[in-house]
Amino acid sequence: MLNSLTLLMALPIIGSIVVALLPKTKETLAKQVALITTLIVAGATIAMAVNFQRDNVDLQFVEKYSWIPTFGINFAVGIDGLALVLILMSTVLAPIVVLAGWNEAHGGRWSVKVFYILILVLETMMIGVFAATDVFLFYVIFEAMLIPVYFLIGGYGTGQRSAAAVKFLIYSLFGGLLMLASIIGLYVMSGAQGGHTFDLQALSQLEMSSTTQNFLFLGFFIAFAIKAPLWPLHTWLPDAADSATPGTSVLLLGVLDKVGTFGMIRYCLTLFPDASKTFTPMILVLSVISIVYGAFLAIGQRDLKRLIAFTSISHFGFITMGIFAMTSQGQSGATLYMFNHGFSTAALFLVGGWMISRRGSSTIADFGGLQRVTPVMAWSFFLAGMSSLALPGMSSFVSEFLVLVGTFTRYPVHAVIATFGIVLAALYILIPVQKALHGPTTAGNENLSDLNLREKIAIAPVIAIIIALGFYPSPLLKVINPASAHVIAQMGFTDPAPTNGDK
Amino acid sequence: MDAANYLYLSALLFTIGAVGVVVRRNAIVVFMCIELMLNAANLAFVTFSRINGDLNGQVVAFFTMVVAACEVVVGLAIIVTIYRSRRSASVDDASLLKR
Amino acid sequence: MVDLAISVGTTQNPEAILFWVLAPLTVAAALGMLLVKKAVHSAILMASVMINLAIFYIAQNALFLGIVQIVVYTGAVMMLFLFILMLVGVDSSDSLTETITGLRPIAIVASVGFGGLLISLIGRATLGRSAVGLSEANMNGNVKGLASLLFSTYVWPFEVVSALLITAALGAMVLAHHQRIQTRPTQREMSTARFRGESLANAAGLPGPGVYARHNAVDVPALLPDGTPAANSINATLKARGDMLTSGSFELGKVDTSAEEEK
Amino acid sequence: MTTSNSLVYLIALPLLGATILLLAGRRADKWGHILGTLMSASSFGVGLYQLSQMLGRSNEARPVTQKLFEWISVGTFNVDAGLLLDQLSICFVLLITGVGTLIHIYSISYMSHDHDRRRFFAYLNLFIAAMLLLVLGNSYLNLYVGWEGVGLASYLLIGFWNQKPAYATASKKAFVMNRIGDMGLSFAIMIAFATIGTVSFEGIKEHAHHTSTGALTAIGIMLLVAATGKSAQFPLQAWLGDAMAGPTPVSALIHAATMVIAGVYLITRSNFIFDAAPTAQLLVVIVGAITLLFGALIGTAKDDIKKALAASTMSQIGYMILGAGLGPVGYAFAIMHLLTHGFFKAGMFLGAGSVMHGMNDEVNMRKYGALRKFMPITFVTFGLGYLAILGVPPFAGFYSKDMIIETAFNSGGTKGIILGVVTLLGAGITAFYMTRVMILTFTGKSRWDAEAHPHESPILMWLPMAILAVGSVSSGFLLSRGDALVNWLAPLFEQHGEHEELLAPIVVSGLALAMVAIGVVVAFLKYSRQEVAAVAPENVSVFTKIARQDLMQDSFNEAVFMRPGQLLTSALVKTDEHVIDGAVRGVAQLALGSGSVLRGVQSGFVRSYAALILIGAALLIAAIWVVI
Repeated sequence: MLNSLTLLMALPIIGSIVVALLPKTKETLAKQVALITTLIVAGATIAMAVNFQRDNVDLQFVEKYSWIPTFGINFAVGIDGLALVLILMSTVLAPIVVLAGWNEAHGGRWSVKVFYILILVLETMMIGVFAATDVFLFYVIFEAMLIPVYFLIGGYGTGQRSAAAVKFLIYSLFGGLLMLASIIGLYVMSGAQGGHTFDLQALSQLEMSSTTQNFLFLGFFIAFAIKAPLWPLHTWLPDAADSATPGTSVLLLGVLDKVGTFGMIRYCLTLFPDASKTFTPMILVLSVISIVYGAFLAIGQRDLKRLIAFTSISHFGFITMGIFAMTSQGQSGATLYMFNHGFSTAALFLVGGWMISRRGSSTIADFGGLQRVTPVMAWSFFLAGMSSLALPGMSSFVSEFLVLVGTFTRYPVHAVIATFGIVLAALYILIPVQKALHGPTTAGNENLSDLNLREKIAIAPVIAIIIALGFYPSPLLKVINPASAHVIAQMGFTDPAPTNGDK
Repeated sequence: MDAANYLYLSALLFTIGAVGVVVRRNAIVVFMCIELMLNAANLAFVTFSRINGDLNGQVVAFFTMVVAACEVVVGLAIIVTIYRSRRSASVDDASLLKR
Repeated sequence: MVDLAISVGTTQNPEAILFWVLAPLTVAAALGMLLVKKAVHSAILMASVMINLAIFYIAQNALFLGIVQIVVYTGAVMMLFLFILMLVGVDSSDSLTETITGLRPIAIVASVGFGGLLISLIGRATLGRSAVGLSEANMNGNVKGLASLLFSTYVWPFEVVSALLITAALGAMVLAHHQRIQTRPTQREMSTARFRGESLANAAGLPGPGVYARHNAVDVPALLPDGTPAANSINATLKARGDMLTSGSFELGKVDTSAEEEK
Repeated sequence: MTTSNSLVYLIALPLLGATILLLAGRRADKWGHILGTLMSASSFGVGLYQLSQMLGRSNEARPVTQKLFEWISVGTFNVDAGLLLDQLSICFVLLITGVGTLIHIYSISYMSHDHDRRRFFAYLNLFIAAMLLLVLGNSYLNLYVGWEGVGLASYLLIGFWNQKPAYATASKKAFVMNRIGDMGLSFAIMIAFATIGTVSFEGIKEHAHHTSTGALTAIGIMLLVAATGKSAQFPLQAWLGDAMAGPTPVSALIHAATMVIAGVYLITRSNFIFDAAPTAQLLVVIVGAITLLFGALIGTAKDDIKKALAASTMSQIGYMILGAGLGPVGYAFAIMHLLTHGFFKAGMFLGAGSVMHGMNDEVNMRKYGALRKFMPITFVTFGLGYLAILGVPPFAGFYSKDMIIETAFNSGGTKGIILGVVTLLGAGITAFYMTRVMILTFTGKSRWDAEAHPHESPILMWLPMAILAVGSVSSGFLLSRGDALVNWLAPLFEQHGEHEELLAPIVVSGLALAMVAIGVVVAFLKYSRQEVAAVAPENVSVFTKIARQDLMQDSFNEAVFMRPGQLLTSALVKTDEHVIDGAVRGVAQLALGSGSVLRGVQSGFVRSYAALILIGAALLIAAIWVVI
């Protein structure tokens, strides 16, 4: 779409306006408009990705419009490999979510079209949050994203949806508040050093005392750690995922939470290299705890949605560990992990959601023997699970292994403990697989219907991407590598050389 | 003698007025205490004006007096109105702020 | 023109004497205002504080303000206070017992802290330069000096304040204006109401004050046939003000006969 | 080093078969098994072609490589999707595709009554592809893909009849225990990258000389952990017995002939690491020695024919691992035993399958007996395998196992004597339990259930058995003739000086045969001269009971790992709910609570507000007082 990020962001908004203008009764039309819009956006993003110069570490497709001149705030966007990959993931996931959750909006608090308006508005923000190069713009979108998600959970979810939505909102707002304080701090600092600005590039040149840096860093980091979510700031996630519709969960865990890890690279590392180094030991420990803890908690869950949510906490532990390992393998692995996690969690949540809506229960023990009744659905779930446990040949293996190898070269102990997570991963995936898919077909499951054509079309690309990238991740890695190498270089790190066992 | 003595006096009067506002229940007395506080402030203004050799302080004191007069007029009118409906001028009876 | 202010910075003896005489009086009057029971007394003490302040103003080369203080404050504002007191002043005796638990100790601690800190703050403050005095600013006379400021630099606030004053006056009138929502009951209606009432006890009218009592002052309740005081014989305003005498000495049967025996 | 473009077909053909069969679904039910078999057979064909090509080249030019594409490349971490076919892997390729194809053929008939036969063939093809990737990968990471791929295929095949909860559990157990081993492989790769900077076989081999022994030992130990998982070696052996839940062809192919020997492949492939890390090598030997006795002991007590064979597999792999741990002299013998074992054990498993086929899927040997007359072909093929595993000359096992025993004796010092004794003892126990299997199954009186109608299996089943039996008879002789295999593999391994011989080969053979004879005689006395109870007697010695319990391996795992793990999990779930989320909710409660406390301040009385203002002013002044 003419390679303009602004236009890309505008497309879903236009779609949402069209949906808003439709009469309330034309529900199917609203869904179709949403689907077509998201497909166009996905196509436009892919076109942009093709035009992206992958060896260029500078921001590309840069656009800058003055927004609030008094405070030096610009509407400034631009992407590097990291942002491109995440935008690509978001916009490809969006049509899949719309298609997969075709009937999700029924039974919500508001009409069907409101659901799709919220989804489309959210898509705009998903693009914007990754593309923003103005810290203030980023903050605004970062916080504004909460609003559609709040309504999506609170309005269309199940169970204790209001409570979960409020918990999610307040938790996130708390983090956002800390970040706002840091942003204002940065703004004030920039004023003292040659002109007030919110420009990311300019802010990264600021000179700060280590104390200042540490405090400002923490403001950003805590916000991102809540978003990511990192132990022990994770407890909003299971509740939110439990209450949200599967599609919302995909966007929540697949995309929104990535803002946290994305922010750690883009803001924490870039703006506060020294503070990042100071806090690295602590963050790595938290990451390792997240990995092991999330896995144990997943094993202990009886509810399918909560289980998936906890697996994500474990996976986010890997991502954070990769980011702060400060090696190119860790960094690239973490970025690739973000992309892969989006798809593997999407597959888990979507198939899990279909299972739950068919069975009318999300308790794992209520299922049984689905492999004989609904083979396609069972296989989809199984493959999604294999991707989640990072089976080689699945895309998540490449990223997980890169993270582990990258971490090992600098922090062997952390990597070793994290590797135990792969055994736990086998358990947390195979236990629900055994209970739900294997064994005799239990009462209540005999007449479940297998996936229909729409659902097959929705899940097929996800699984295809997972497997294809497992064997051939190079296209993505080639985009990611220059960006992560740039970050590592900016931080002043070089990959540890082989030691020949001298240590 | 130091001009600062006036400031001490002003502080003392201001404090006494503040205590009166809190402690007394009769709305009219409370008002008088507020007036006392304003007057204490005025004394400080006048003293500063003298210390600085600048009449601006006196101008402010003058405006304070005007505003205080306005305040007294409106305040007393309110007291009369309240009294008329509640037959009482005790500030404690007017705890409607709570409900 | 009375030239009480003598010099700059350190006031010389006459002003010191003035200060040390009047300042304790001022503080005493302020404290008295705080402590006395009757609102009227408070008002009188307040007026004396204000007059003292006026003298201080004048002593500090603020002649105009001193005069205005006397005219506007002591004259107008305090008269207004007294007027309202007379108008409303039924409740003017303010019992000094505290009704809100714990408020008084809190107020005292807070005010002692506030005052102490404020005074010590003033004590610690330094100007960084010596005091100037107003002799130069008052060269053309205090009133002229003030006027030139008021009508040049402060002309806009001055106008705004005047608008405020008018608004306040109008507001006071609006607030104090009592709009009758029923027609005033006629004597006939009142009489009918008295006889149609639930009880005929007061059909013949309320007893007047002092009837059968030992004293016929307006604040002495009438005595009922059994010798108990009739509270409803006293004007409601006096009653509300607490000016009703309840002393048993006026009751029947408890007459102090010592005087008669002397006769 | 030669490059080739055709290596990929080895893997691609079966992978294509698996993909087609899985995606086509029920539409492929009619022809799925044929396609699967064809794909496996054509892969075997490609393997033979590669062998013929290889034979035509000189030693140095024999290894063939093919770079498919750049797989992962980040910084200095560069891994290509590359294949390597050398003298070692060709052995495995031919074993996998050859035995694999035979088992495909066998399965056509064996699984003909299962209406999921197509899916079974899809899994088999998937396994063949993954196993070939395992042996063809040119780096540890490529190997890792195949390594976990065969784990997945094994999981799917063990749980093929997963409607039975026990089978589903068995498959999960196998996968999880394998993952523990896989973790070892991950560690090995990580250490290799951190210390040597590459993960390809070639690269590590090149740099192994100037890498510290400590690092190499660490890598070696981690590789050993991986091998113990995949090859069911002590202490990760517990899954193999349960894995017999899978259909018998699976047990023959995956859990006897191919997948479980991946550990031996890994250690042999990593010879350059183990040669430089004596400690790791010693551990390999110890693991092998423990397992060979462990498996043999379990084998003596099992009444389930498949579990008895599984225990035997465990024990035989113990021999191979031990052989591989003995260094350059042992590698070739380990591989030789691996190949011969592939023939005779697969043949015996297929024989067991044939027996089960004829006996209504009965697996309890106490309910067999006298089947010799009813299943002559099965009896003969099984019997040939039996003679091979016993090491009776000139059957295959004689050449391979005796070599390992001999090498063990000659490995020097006390170690040599201990190992030699252990291997000899193992040979004796093997003879005992295998004789027991033979006697219980084929001789004596019939102890069948009423509805059993034993009959010989159809040709599609006995033909593969017959071919494998030929292999059991001849493979040892062929491979050791003129040290054919040793010389074939020699270019891959660094040769060291000859050890002095402790015992002459003839002595070793004599001792081994003596042990075997003792074992056979004991078994004969115990089971042939006495009546065998159709129900396993309960009044047996403690040792038998423990052996029946797989030497308490499951109880141990349960007590040491599973229970504490479950306790930890439930404790963490509670912690999360009450402590961490409790803290979050506590903050919320605190906000609410402090709100309701502070609401009391809003009394509505003007004077209390005034008092608050006064307090505030006092605090403000105090603040100024402090600051100035």
